[in-house]
Order: sequence, then C-alpha cells, then structure tokens
Amino acid sequence: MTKTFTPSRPIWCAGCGDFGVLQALVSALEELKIPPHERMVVAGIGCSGSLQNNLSCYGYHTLHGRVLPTVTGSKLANPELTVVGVGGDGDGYAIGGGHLVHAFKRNPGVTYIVMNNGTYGLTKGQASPTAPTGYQDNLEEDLDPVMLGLSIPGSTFLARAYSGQPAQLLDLTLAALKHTAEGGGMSYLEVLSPCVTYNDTYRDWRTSVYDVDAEEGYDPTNRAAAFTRMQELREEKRLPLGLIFKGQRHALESVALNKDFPAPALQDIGRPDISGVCNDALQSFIR
Amino acid sequence: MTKTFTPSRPIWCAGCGDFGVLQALVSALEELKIPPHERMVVAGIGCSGSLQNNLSCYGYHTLHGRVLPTVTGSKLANPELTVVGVGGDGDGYAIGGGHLVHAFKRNPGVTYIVMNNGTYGLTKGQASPTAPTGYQDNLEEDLDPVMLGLSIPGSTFLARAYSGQPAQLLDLTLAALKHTAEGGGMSYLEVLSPCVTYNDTYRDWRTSVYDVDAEEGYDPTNRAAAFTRMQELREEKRLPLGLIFKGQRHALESVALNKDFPAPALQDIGRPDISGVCNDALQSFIR
Amino acid sequence: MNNSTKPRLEDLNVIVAGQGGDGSLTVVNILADVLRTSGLRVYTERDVLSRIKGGITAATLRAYNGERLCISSHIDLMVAFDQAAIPKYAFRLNAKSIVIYDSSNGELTAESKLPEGVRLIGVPLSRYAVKNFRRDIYKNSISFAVIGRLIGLDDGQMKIAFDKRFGRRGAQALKYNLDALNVGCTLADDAGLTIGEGLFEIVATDSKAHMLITGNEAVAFGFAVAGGRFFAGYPITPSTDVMEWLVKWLPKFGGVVKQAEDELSAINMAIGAAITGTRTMTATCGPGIALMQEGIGQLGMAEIPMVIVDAQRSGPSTGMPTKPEQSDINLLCYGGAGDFPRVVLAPGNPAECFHLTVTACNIAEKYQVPVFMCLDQGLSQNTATVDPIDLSSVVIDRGGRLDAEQVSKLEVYKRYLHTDSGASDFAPPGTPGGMGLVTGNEHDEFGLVSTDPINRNKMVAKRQHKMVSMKPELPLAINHGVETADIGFIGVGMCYGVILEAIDLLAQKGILAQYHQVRTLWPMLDDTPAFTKRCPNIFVVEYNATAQLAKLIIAHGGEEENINNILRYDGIPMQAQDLVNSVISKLNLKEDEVA
Amino acid sequence: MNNSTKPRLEDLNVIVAGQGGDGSLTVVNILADVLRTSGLRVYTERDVLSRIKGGITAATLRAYNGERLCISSHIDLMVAFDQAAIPKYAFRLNAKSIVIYDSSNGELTAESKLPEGVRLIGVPLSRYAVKNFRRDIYKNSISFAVIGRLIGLDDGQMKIAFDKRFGRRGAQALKYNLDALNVGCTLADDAGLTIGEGLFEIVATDSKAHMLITGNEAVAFGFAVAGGRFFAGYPITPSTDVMEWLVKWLPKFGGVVKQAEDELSAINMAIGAAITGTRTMTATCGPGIALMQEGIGQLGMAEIPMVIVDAQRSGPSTGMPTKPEQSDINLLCYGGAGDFPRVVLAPGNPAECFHLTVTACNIAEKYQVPVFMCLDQGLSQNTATVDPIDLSSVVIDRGGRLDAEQVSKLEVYKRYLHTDSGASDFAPPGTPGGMGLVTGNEHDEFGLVSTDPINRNKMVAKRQHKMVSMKPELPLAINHGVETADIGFIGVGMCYGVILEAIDLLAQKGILAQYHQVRTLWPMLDDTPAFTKRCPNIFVVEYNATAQLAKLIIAHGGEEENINNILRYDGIPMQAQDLVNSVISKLNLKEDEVA
Ligand SMILES: Cc1ncc(C[n+]2csc(CCOP(=O)(O)OP(=O)(O)O)c2C)c(N)n1
Ligand SMILES: Cc1ncc(C[n+]2csc(CCOP(=O)(O)OP(=O)(O)O)c2C)c(N)n1
Ligand code: SF4
Ligand code: SF4
Ligand SMILES: [Mg+2]
Ligand SMILES: [Mg+2]
Repeated sequence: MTKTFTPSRPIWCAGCGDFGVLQALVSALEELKIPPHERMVVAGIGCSGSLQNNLSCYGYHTLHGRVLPTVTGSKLANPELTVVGVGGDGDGYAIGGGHLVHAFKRNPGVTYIVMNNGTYGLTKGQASPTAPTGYQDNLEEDLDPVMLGLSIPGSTFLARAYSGQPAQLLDLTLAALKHTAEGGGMSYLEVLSPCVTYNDTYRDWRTSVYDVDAEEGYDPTNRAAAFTRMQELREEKRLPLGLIFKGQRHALESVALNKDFPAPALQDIGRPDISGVCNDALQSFIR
Repeated sequence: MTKTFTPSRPIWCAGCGDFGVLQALVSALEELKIPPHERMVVAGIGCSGSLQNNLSCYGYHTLHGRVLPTVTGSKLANPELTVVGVGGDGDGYAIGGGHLVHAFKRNPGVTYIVMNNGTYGLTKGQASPTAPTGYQDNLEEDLDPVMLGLSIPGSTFLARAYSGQPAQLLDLTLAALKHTAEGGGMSYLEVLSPCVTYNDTYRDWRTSVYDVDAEEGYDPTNRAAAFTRMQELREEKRLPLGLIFKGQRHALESVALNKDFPAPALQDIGRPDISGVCNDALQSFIR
Repeated sequence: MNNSTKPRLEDLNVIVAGQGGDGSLTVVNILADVLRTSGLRVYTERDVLSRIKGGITAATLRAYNGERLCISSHIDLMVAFDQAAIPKYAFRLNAKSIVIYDSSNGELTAESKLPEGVRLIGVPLSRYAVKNFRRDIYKNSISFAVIGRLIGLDDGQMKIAFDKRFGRRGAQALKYNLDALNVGCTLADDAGLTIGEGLFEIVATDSKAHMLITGNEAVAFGFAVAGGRFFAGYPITPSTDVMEWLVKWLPKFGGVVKQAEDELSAINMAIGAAITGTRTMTATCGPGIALMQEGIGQLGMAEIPMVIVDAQRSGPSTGMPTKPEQSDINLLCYGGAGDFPRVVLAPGNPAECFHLTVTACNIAEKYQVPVFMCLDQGLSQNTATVDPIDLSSVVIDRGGRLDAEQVSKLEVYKRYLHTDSGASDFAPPGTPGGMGLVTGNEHDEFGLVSTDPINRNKMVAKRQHKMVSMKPELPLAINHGVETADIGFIGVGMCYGVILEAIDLLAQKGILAQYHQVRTLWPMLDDTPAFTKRCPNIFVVEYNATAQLAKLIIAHGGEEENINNILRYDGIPMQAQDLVNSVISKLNLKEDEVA
Repeated sequence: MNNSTKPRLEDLNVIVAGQGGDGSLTVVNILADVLRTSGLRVYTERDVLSRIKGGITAATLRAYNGERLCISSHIDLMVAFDQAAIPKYAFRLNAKSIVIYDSSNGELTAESKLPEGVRLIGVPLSRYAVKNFRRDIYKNSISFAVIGRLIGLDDGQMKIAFDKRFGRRGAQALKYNLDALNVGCTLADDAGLTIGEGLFEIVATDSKAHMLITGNEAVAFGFAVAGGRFFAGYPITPSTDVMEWLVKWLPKFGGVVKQAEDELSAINMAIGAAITGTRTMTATCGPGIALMQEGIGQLGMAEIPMVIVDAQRSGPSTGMPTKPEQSDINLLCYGGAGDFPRVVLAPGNPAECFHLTVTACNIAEKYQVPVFMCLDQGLSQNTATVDPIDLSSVVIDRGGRLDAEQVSKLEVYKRYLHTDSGASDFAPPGTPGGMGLVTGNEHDEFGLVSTDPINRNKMVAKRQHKMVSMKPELPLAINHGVETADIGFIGVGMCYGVILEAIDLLAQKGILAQYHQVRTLWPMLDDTPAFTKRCPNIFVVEYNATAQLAKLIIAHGGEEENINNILRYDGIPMQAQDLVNSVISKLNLKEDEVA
C-alpha cells in the first residue's frame, strides 16, 4: 500500500466539543463503509477547521467562510465523491452566511457540519453570530441557523446535535450522510460544540437542549410546523436537537450535469474530439 | 440658496417597475417632511441602483451588494439622518445575501427597499436568486426573502409591495419610514418591480399577488404564524403583499452609541481633549 | 477583370448610432455577416452605456480586404437612428462621408457638427416602421435596405442575410423583417438608390470561410477544447459573454457551468472543482478580480491550477463598465497578499485568445498555479474575422497527474513533494492511496500544517521556483515589422490592431517601425527588456493613466530612456492615426516632411 | 556608587517557553512590568502557533538600559515549562546562559541540544502547582519567584508586581497567586537561590515613567486622539488587538466600534461612516486586505477618506497566521483595479505608529484617499517601552470640510469640484444645501454618472493629481547613524530595531553604517532613490521572499547596483547579529579583521 499522510492528533484544547464531532464523523464514515480515498473533507478556518487533518481522507482547508462554494464545486466536478464540509459558526454564519443561504437554495449533494460554539475560538473568543446578546458586549440578537435553513425553500435536511450527547450525534451524522448518499442533496447538521476556553457552555446547554426526535407528534416533513416549533422553543430558551426538517428535492448535480458523459473530473480530456463537438463549435463561428 | 445637482431623469426603460418605487419614495419623504439634506439615499449597483440620482438627497452609490453594511455604518455615524438603502434583487440577495442576514440581526435604523424583478437587469437578464426554476436555465429553487427575514430573530419590519399597485406601495413605504423614524430599527420593503425588458412579469404578477393586509385575521405581529401563511401562499403560487411582520427590538444605534456625546459625525474633533480622555488612555499604558 | 469605375470597396468603415435599444448592433452584425460572406474581413466595435435603454450608443464596422483589427479614423458611412447621435460621432466623418439619418421628425438641423461635403440621405425610418409594423424597432431592417443599396449589395444577398439572422427567431419574425427590408428597398428607390447602383464594388481577394468571433468567445472556445470542464462565474460586463458561450456549449463537451451568487463564491466553487482534478476557469473584470484576490492567493499557496480571465474595463471601482481599459495590469502582476507564483498572458487578437487559453490551461495544470488571461473590453467584445482555427494543433499537457496504477507503484505519496520543477505530481481525489491534504496554511510535503522554519524556507523556494522552471514554456513576444527599425511599439490586447495599422501607415510615409508584441506579462521574460535596450524609440501604447505596462517593463530592467508613453483612458478606442501622430510629433517631424 | 561585583544588568534577555496555554506570556509580562518599574526599557516578543492550546510556544523579553526594539541573539535566561521546548530554542543560548526548567517529570535528558556550560536549575514547578492549588497553571507564579530570585529582585518587588497584575482579577485570584509566589520562594531557597543573592544588579539610568505599548495599541490610540470616531473590523490575527483596544476605549472618546460579519462588510460599514464625515479606520492583515480590494478601489474612485491598517503576517493566503512578514507591500502599493491615488505609511516603532496614524487621518481626510498603515506582526504585537507621547503635539487638519454657513455662502456646491489640489471641499450629509452624489462610477463634478471622455480625462487627472499635491505633507525618511557612512540600511516596521542595533554592533567593530528609515512607501518620495544613489553599499532588510521593498525602490529609480537584499520569510524575527553577519560576508570581511 502506498504510504501517505498519517492523520495528525487534534490540536484542540482538552474538553473541546469538536472531539465529539470528529469521533462521530469517523464512526459514521466507517459504518457506511466509505473508503478513505472516496472521502473529500473540506474544512473552514477556525479551531473546527482542522478536523480534516485528523482522519484519512482527501482533505482541503478552504479560505475562511468558503466551505460551501468549495464543496459545491467539488461535488459538481466529481459526484462520485462523498463530500463533507465542516467548519465553525464564525466561518459558516458570519463570513460564510451568504453562501449558506445559496447552498440551501442549490441543494448540492454534500454534507455540511457546523461546530457551533457561539464564539470565534481561534481568534480568541469574540462573539460569533450565534453568541447571545451580552456575550462579549454583543448587542445583536443571536441567529438560529436552523430557522434560517427552514426559510430557504430549497433546503432538504436540517438537523442539530450536541457533542455532549454522542449517541444522537452519531445517529444524525449517519442520517445526514445517508440523505446525501441517497441523492437527497445537501444535509446540514449543526452540532452544539462547546468551546471550553472562551465560551464554556456545557453547563448551560446540558439543561437547555431539547430533543424533538423524542417529541411525540413532531413532524420533520412539515416546514411551517417545524418553524413554529423552533420559534416556540426559542421563546422558552430551549435549544432544539434532532432531525428538524427533511424535505425532497433533486440534488443539484443530478440536474446540472450532462449524463452522456462521465463526471467532469473523470473525463479523459487528453485528446480533444476535434471532428466532433470541437468542430461543431468551430463551425458555429463560421455559420 | 446654494445650487447643487439637479436630479437626473431616470435611465430606466419605459414601463420599468422602478419608476413606481421612485415615485413612492419621493412622495413618502415629502409627506413625512424630510428635507433633502437629511436624506441619505444609498443605492446598490444595477438598474435599480440609479434611483438616488433622481431625487434631491445626499446620494451614495455603493459597490455591488454592499448597501446594507454601508447604511449601517452611516446610521451609526449619524443617526440624525434618514438613511434609505435601495437596490436590486441581485444586489441584495445574491452578492449581498450575507449582509441581509446580518442587517436583520442588527436592526439598524435604516429603511431598505429592494426592487425585485427576478433578474439581473443591468447585466442583461441572467437569473437572480428570486428567479423561478426554469428562468434562463435556472436549476435552483427561488428564494423568498421575506421568509428569510422572518427566520432572523432580530428582524422587526418586513413588507412587500408591488409597483403595479402604487397606493399600497406608497402606504408601505410610509409605514417603513415611520417604523424606522420611531426608533423601531430596520424596515425592509421588497417591491415586486417588473423588468419589462428581460423578465416581463406584469401579467403573471397581476394575478398572483395576494394582499395579506386585506386578509381578515392575519396577524403581522406573530412571526411563526406569518411564516406559516407565507409557506401556504407559496405552495399556492401566490405572492403575498402587505405588512407581513412587525416586531419590537431596540434599533442598533440606540444601544451602540455613547449617549454622552453627539453623534460621531457631528463631534468637533478639531482639538483633542488632551487633559481628559486622551490622557486617561495614555496613563493606562504607563499603569 | 475589373472594369468598373466605382471605388473599390477594400476598406469600408460604417458607424450605426442611435439611442440604446435602437438596435444599432443588430444592423452592424448583419452587415458584418454579409460582407464577410463576400470575402472581406470584418471587425466590429461597440460604444454603449451602462444602461439598458436610451442614451447615445453606436456600433461600428470595418470591412477590409485583409486583416485589420481596428476601426479606421475615416468613417465612410454613418447611419443615425437618432439625430442627436450625429454630433457625438461627427468628428469621425470627413468630406467624403455619407450619412443616412432618420428623418421621421424632420430634416437635420445645423447643430450636427458635420464636416463640409458630407452627403446626407434622410429616410423616415421610424415613421415607416411604426406605420407598417407598429413597432419602432423595425427601423433596423428598413435601414438595412438603404445601407445595402448604398454600398452595392444586391437585394438577394440581403434577403439571404435576413434568412440567416431572423430565421432562427421563427417564421413570423422572419416575415416581418423581410417585409421591413422591402419597405426599405422602396424607400431606397425613393432616395435614388436603385438596385445595382451601389457606390462601391466589393473587392475581396481571400475567399476562404472565416470565423467571426470575439476574444471572449475565443477564450471560452479555447477552454472547452483544452479540456476545461468546469466554469463558475458571476455576471459582469464585459466578461459575461465568456460565461454565456460556455452555458450554451460546455455541457456538450461534458462540462458544467455554474452561475454563483458572487465572485467569492465563483472562485471558490472553481477551487472546489479544481481540487478534484478538473480543468477550471472563471472570468470577470476589475471589481471581480478585486474580490477574488484572496482566492487567487489561495491558488498560489495551496498549489491549485486555475485560469482566470480579466476582461478589463475602465476603472477604478465601478468606473465606466462598458468602456475599455488596461488598468488591472498592476493588480494581476502584483496583487494578492504574500509572495506566490502566477502567470499573466496577454493575447492580442481572437485567435491568440484561443491559443493562449490552451497554453494557460496547460501551464496552470502542470505548474499548479493561477494563470490570468489579460484581456480588455475591446479584445473581449469586438468581433473579428479569423482564419478557422487548426484544432489539430491543440496539445494538452496534464503535467504530473497520477492515476491509480501510478499511485499504487509509489512507496509514498506526498501532495507537496519537493521536485526539480517545483510542481508535485497530483493524485485526484478518488484515487486509492493518493490521499493528501491541500491547504492555504503553510504545510509540509503531506499538506499537514507546519510552521517549522526550515520547512517554510523550502516550501517558499518550491513555489517560487516554479516561476523559473516554467519560463521556457511561456509565450515569448512576437516581433512584427522590420526588426531593425528605430521605432518600436509595445502594447497588448486591443492595441494590437491599431499598432499593426500604424506600422503600415508609417511605412506609407517612409518611416520604418516594428511591433514587439509581448504575450507574457508575468513573469516578464527577458526578450522584452532586451528589446527596450535595442530599439531607441519605443512607444508603449496602453489604456491606463499611470503607464502600468511601461512601468512593469522598466521595473524588470527595461530601458526607461528609450520608452515613450502613449496613454488613453477616456473610454474611447484609439485609432492608428493617433499613434502615427504621436510618433511624428515625438520625433519632431512635420506631417509634410514625411512621405 | 557601584561597588557590587555582580554583573550589571543592563541587557537582560529572557525566554519563557512551554506548551501553548502554559502561560509563558504572563510570566514575561509581569517580568517586563517589574523591570520597567526599575527604570529599564523593555521589549517583548512572542512565538506562538495558530492554535489555542498545545504546541511549543515562547515569549521573550529584553530589558535594556536604553532603547532596544529587538531581542538580542544571546539569551541569558531560559524558563522552560515543558522540557520539549528546550531543543527548539536551545540555539539561542550560550555558555553563560541559565536554564530553569520544570523537573516535575524528571531531570533533563541529553537530547536538549544545550550548549556546553549552560547552568541548569530543575524545579518541580508543575508538581507543586498541582499539589498546592490543584491547577497546573499556578506554575507560572511559582516560576516567577525563581526567576526573580535569580535576577536579583527582592521579594517585595515581586509582591507588588503580583498585586498589580492579579489585583484586578479579584481577591481570591490574587491570594492564590501570592501563595504560589511563596511556594516558589521556598523552592528557590531549596535551589540555593536565596534573597539578595541574585546574579545581577539592575542598573538603570533613565528613571522616567514609560508607556508599555504595542504598535497595534499605538495605532488605535493615535486614531482615537486624532478624532477617529468609527471603526469597523473583523477579527484576524495579528490585527485584532487594534479592534480590541478600541472596543474598550473608543466609546469613551464618543466613538463607536462595530464588529462586522466579514471584511467586506467591515470596509463598507466604514465607508458608510466615512461618507457622513466621520474619521474612520479599519484594521486587518493579508487575507482581509485581499478581501477589501474592491472597497479600497471605491475609496480611490469615490474620493472617500479612510485609514486601513495592515498588520502583515506570513503569507500567502492563510499562511502562518501568527508569524511576521512584510509581503503585502506590493498589494498595498499596486493593488486595486484601475488607477487611483493612495498612500502607504510605514512606522518603525510604537511611537511612530501613534504619530503616523495621526498623519494618516489628516492626509486621508484632507485628500479624500485611502491611507494604509503598513505594520507587521512584530511591530503590531510586540510590546516596547516608549517615552510618554506628547499629546499636545497632535494637530488635526480636516481639510476642506464645509459647515452649513460656508455652504450657504457658495453659489453652487459640487461634491467633486475641480481644484488645484485635486481634493474638493466636502459638506457632510445633513448640511443644508450641500447635497451631492458620491459614486464609484465615473462622474461629473456633481457626482452624476458620466462617460463623457472629456470629463473622464479631467476626473482621472483630478484624482491622480492628489499624489502630487500631497507630497510635501508626507513623512520623509529619517536618517539614523553616520550620514557619510558607506554602508546603509533600509527597512521598515520590525526591521527598525534590529537595524539600529546592528549599526551599534558594527560601530563596535569600527564599521560605520547608517539607516535610511523610509516612512512613506507610496508615493515613493524622492529622498529614497536619491539615498540609494548616494550610498554605495545598501542592505534592504525585509521579511519577504521577493524583495518587495527593494524592488519598489528600484522601480522608482533606485540604484539597483548599490542594493543588496537581506530577506527573511521563515517566521522567525531577525537579530541584529544576522545583519552584522550579512554585511561582513558581503563586504568579504572576516570577523577578526574588524574590531
Ligand atoms: C478572511 C479572514 N478573516 C479572518 C480570519 C481570522 N479567523 C480565523 S478563524 C476565525 C473565526 C473562527 O471562528 P469559528 O468559525 O466559529 O471557528 P472556531 O474557532 O470557533 O471553531 C477568524 C475570524 C481569517 N482567517 N480569514
Ligand atoms: C462586484 C461586481 N460584480 C458584478 C457586477 C456586475 N453587475 C452590475 S449590476 C448586476 C446585477 C444587477 O441585478 P439587480 O441587483 O437585480 O439589479 P437590476 O438591474 O435588476 O435592478 C451585476 C451582476 C458588479 N458591478 N460588481
Ligand atoms: S479554543 Fe475553544 S474551540 Fe478552540 S480548541 Fe479550544 S475549546 Fe475548542
Ligand atoms: S432592463 Fe429591466 S430593470 Fe433595467 S431599466 Fe429596463 S426594465 Fe428596468
Ligand atoms: Mg466558533
Ligand atoms: Mg434585479
């Protein structure tokens, strides 16, 4: 076997929630028997953005905030890959906020896992978009990205887990990967993943999480009802966990690619088809 | 009186919806007796982004997509101005999509009017984020920015008008300006404003608009209910018009500024207070 | 055998002007097509505003018996759909020019600034359009008949051109336009322009079929032929046509085009595709290049191939969106945070746009660097006839791309292996055993983040060394004209056409000149500074205010004392005569001393 | 009267190293404070990683009886919380150095690469911390006692320093840390380091109180004093401290700070504030400057004043976020699409950071242009003692700002009026009668969009002319050292300190050298190319791989033949001795020939 990089040990602080996310992702990929060479793990910039170094995969470290355009491009170019984007809340909701909206809208076949700790860990604890009013002088109302996801008509899979509850985290990671593998398009999983150094929310979150998976009558296929429930729970200062919404729509790559060809990344382009399509194009200029 | 620029004649195509928006804004500003020198009209890039040239005001033409950060900065620097942002759907929802989320979250005291024509007028008719699937090969599901606004907990005023219905357009423009003038924070008004050249939707929209203002029992103060109604109407392929949501939250500038001082833009900074705060800061380095 | 007494139509320059939306471009396009079919080479240019309707705009055409990639300073024929357009372009007319104008609202007034001697033909175009077809826009087709008669097209030729143009818009559109053509013929008869009584005789010596193509189209076509299979972009004038051509064609090549929500997304989508081993391109202009700066640095650091088209327009900032400029040269060569390798190629005509795009794709992939295609609005959007491209000449070089078998034979695979060239072999994702980490952080050979100073020094050297190892493969300048001439021109993009014509005009005056056509702006190759040392009177012709190209050459050892600047930045394309005048005045010659 | 036999402590260099999170910086900071109180000047530096905990990191301190803005190559004392840190920094020790290390896990092994003769003091810091306080982190305070005893601080001094440091964290924190200090004293006793038996005697000749300040803090402070009232930014190492200082202080000045969602928002928020007539700043580094490129062009085109701080870090792209570099010089000077005026100022020390920020604010407002403050991680984040700034020297120049009365006296107000200087008087929004249009499109004097070529030419000239008219107000270079010396240095930012020390070291060897300290990088002022012509052996010292500063000077007429490059880009700060070595080897001198 060709030797390649040895996954490095995480550089996270002891107790960081991100360990749980890594663990769940590794387990889920193994459970689904996705071999390392078919995994494309694309990470943002932040403490969370080092996860790709800690498992066997094709890894890519994006620019800050650009996970979603990147994975969209990768998936369109090679839909045979299992493409997983990971990153932080600053990465995904602040600088990357616009892309989040458009990724939901596009529904590419990628899994996107956000490690939400309500802070900018790597730059030492400034308020992120999910930081509550008052954290570090934050004057703004915190964002609920799952509600945001619900508001985008193209979204098809919205879930939230808590790294303090590894069993559900693993289940939802599996469900997310499966949604995408089955052609459902983008699966979005937010993981509440405490930053023990700058925003240690373990105590708070332990009591405020609320599991909709366990709620009788909760219907994850009803967008409006899900939104209403999220709004209620927010007013009760609860943090909803579970599969919050699952809808149906074609994955972007299933409609964007010309099915007469192999995937763009896999085509043999070495010798242009000069008597075929190249010539057609040329003739179109002669008219 | 000092002479200054004469507002220029609009450069829009005959029949463009944007004429109605200009008309409504001018009427509303006059009705509210806001003198030209207190108006700060900030426009994006696009056909819509020339509106500021057509009325008496302090006008600023931003970079493409940057209306909302700009008006936020202007309002914080001088809250005495009536700050109005205007632009197109490409400007506000595509390149500016991230800022929209964060502006709702911040709730600065500005009015933001988007001329939504479902296309990029000025670059000749490509699909914008509100273009339906199928328009110009668009494979994506169209965005409903009002639903997006509902999903952001900080938002306080969300309305939609249609430039084909000028009376309601004027009413909502007035209501938006008033919400902000009364300290309510950001008022967001989307105007369906057809592009007769690249996406002539007059015929479609005339029949598909639906007025929630006229709907009995519609409660614009209930975020979740509003969302549900938007979702229903969307499924019925209707375009909801009216005051869709009005909430309460402090305007950003009311909490961000030090009330012991005049507004930043209005301070006399010519002679630094060297025995006061300047010296305090200096001493803090000597400790 | 030529026994006609009519002037030989070997160089016809026509301007069609009016309000935006009047359809001047359509008229010029049809005319270009007809003349091209008659064997002339054509070149068309546009002068439009950043608004959809209204304002004074124009389209210009040159038909020439040979290659000319610019409009002459002498306009033979003006067609004015709006009388207000006449004063704006009147300075380009001369005593022999003819003006066809819309007389629907009356005869031409005195304010039109026309030179003495111009022949005026008033035709009530709009009135007849509205009367017959209820739509003003048919004045285009009506006017075409008048133009055709004037220059000596026969009615059959015009009809064929209309079939071609309007046929694809459906039978009804075709019928109305043919009817309009007929109306026009009647009006032409009224104006005394009868069949066969045209003013010119078309003389063409080259009967082969030409392509009619813009620089943007040629770049897009080149990309597809070179195996480009992913394009992401965001609309912006004057680069949008690249995306639009690819939207239509790339799927037929098995590729995909994605319109992004902004330029940041565009370049990062393209990065996402590029890291899978797909040949990838994006296209934009100044504001977009500015927004892509961070992404471009990432390409340099993470060693990701990409071709980036800059269809430069008039800046800074939003500037004058529809006007040409070459003022992003600094940004392309010096932009981006930190030190990283990059290449900037500058074609001068559509054929080169095609071929240099192929080169760009090869260099980008082989050396894993960003390669810019430095165009300008003129080269990007003006159409020109081009000899059919020899597709068999296209060579694809994928560099050190590894397949599964090759990887399996390696003992160890390192994404950033140190090599002689600086570029490392690449196993695309999906290849068993080829896993690697790609990152914009400093990294070791496996791609693991590292700040070790020794590693850092080696990695910086690796990346920088590419600039050296690729040099032999980069396009050298082409020298046109007399190599020993004391007068030399340098210029890229849309300067190509005017410089070549200027050399001919100077030659007519007995002044020898040559053109050192730089094609690689970064890295600056040795031949250009050397040229500036060899040739004592050099004119660097460029479209910007600060002589960016000249300074770039000087910064690389060019001989400042031999260099003169010809700068233009008012949004108006230069004409060859402008260059001739500059040379003559610089050399202190009087027009009448020469020739 | 000095009758002590101990070495005089006039130049103490201490490195405290360990795992990230071990608190090395805290120890150094307290030590800096104590020594500063004793009258020495101090300078501290950090070597950290882009991760929050773990990895080998260090903080370094120099205490000197005079000004030294760099660490010496000879470290006197190393404190190692982790034995693994010793080999990484061992090369900076010499035979006279002392190493205090944590012996909780056993004695030091042989692999520590220490030079012969080093004195080793093992103290079980961590063990005692955990034993006594259940938290490892108290090893900091324990170690401090050992250091203090070693260098000759008395226990009272240490206690005072602890009161100052931990007092604000509450009584309990203070108590625990004082207890830890006591534990440390006991361990010091055990190690034979008893009170009054310190190794050095502190000698200080300057008893005035100094500020202890970083470049970032000084920029922030300068901005506030200069009337800056709006700051928008987005966190990024190493610029974040600018925002953090302002978050705390700007409201007290009546200003406001907004953390934006990204750099695009930051610069556009700042634009929004600036167009109301508020003095405005943003701060970032490479990746952020890259993202702000479009906004920067807008400032140039729309004539909007702004100060932009670039705290340069190691690039390209994400690079090595915590490491210093000076590789954005090209981007600052040549970035942005199109041609527009800009200014780049480069301070060399915190005091200059303050003063040049004031200048930057004035120039920006008066000429309505972007002004960059070109810093680097070292200058930005290292702390230095500085003479208290003379606040009364601050002069504010608001340029042509019009109030309501002035506007009312005008016949006509034009936002972009053509003037001699290129800058137009400005009526802030809210001023009756002063309405105008501000736009990044080309515009006429009123700000109405225009593509008229004559207007265009005038507007380009207007903007470009600012670069000429402002020149007399821009900071010239400062010449340090012997003006006739044949050896000259050029360098900016964190090179300042090493160059000045190198001149002293060379002087000790009998070699005369001077330092031409450029402070305005763009526009390049005439004094710098002139200097390069005058001085035959110039060493341009810079932190990048491609000699950006040297090339900038050469591109502006600098004498290439006189210029040698000293480049560093491995993330490690230079030391004065490195420059000395370069000079000696370049001049082909042997160390023993000189001195
Ligand atoms: C363009 C750009 N701006 C800013 C930064 C600095 N930066 C690095 S990580 C980060 C935020 C990290 O927060 P988050 O995404 O929540 O990740 P976490 O560290 O909390 O996991 C920022 C602002 C950057 N690398 N690039
Ligand atoms: C950074 C940047 N990218 C692209 C453009 C080109 N551009 C100008 S207007 C526009 C879109 C206009 O669409 P919209 O905002 O909907 O305005 P409309 O013309 O429809 O009113 C685009 C993409 C630009 N000016 N700047
Ligand atoms: S700083 Fe916070 S987010 Fe970063 S590794 Fe430590 S605990 Fe995790
Ligand atoms: S192109 Fe469309 S949006 Fe633009 S002015 Fe014309 S009708 Fe209006
Ligand atoms: Mg975070
Ligand atoms: Mg639009």
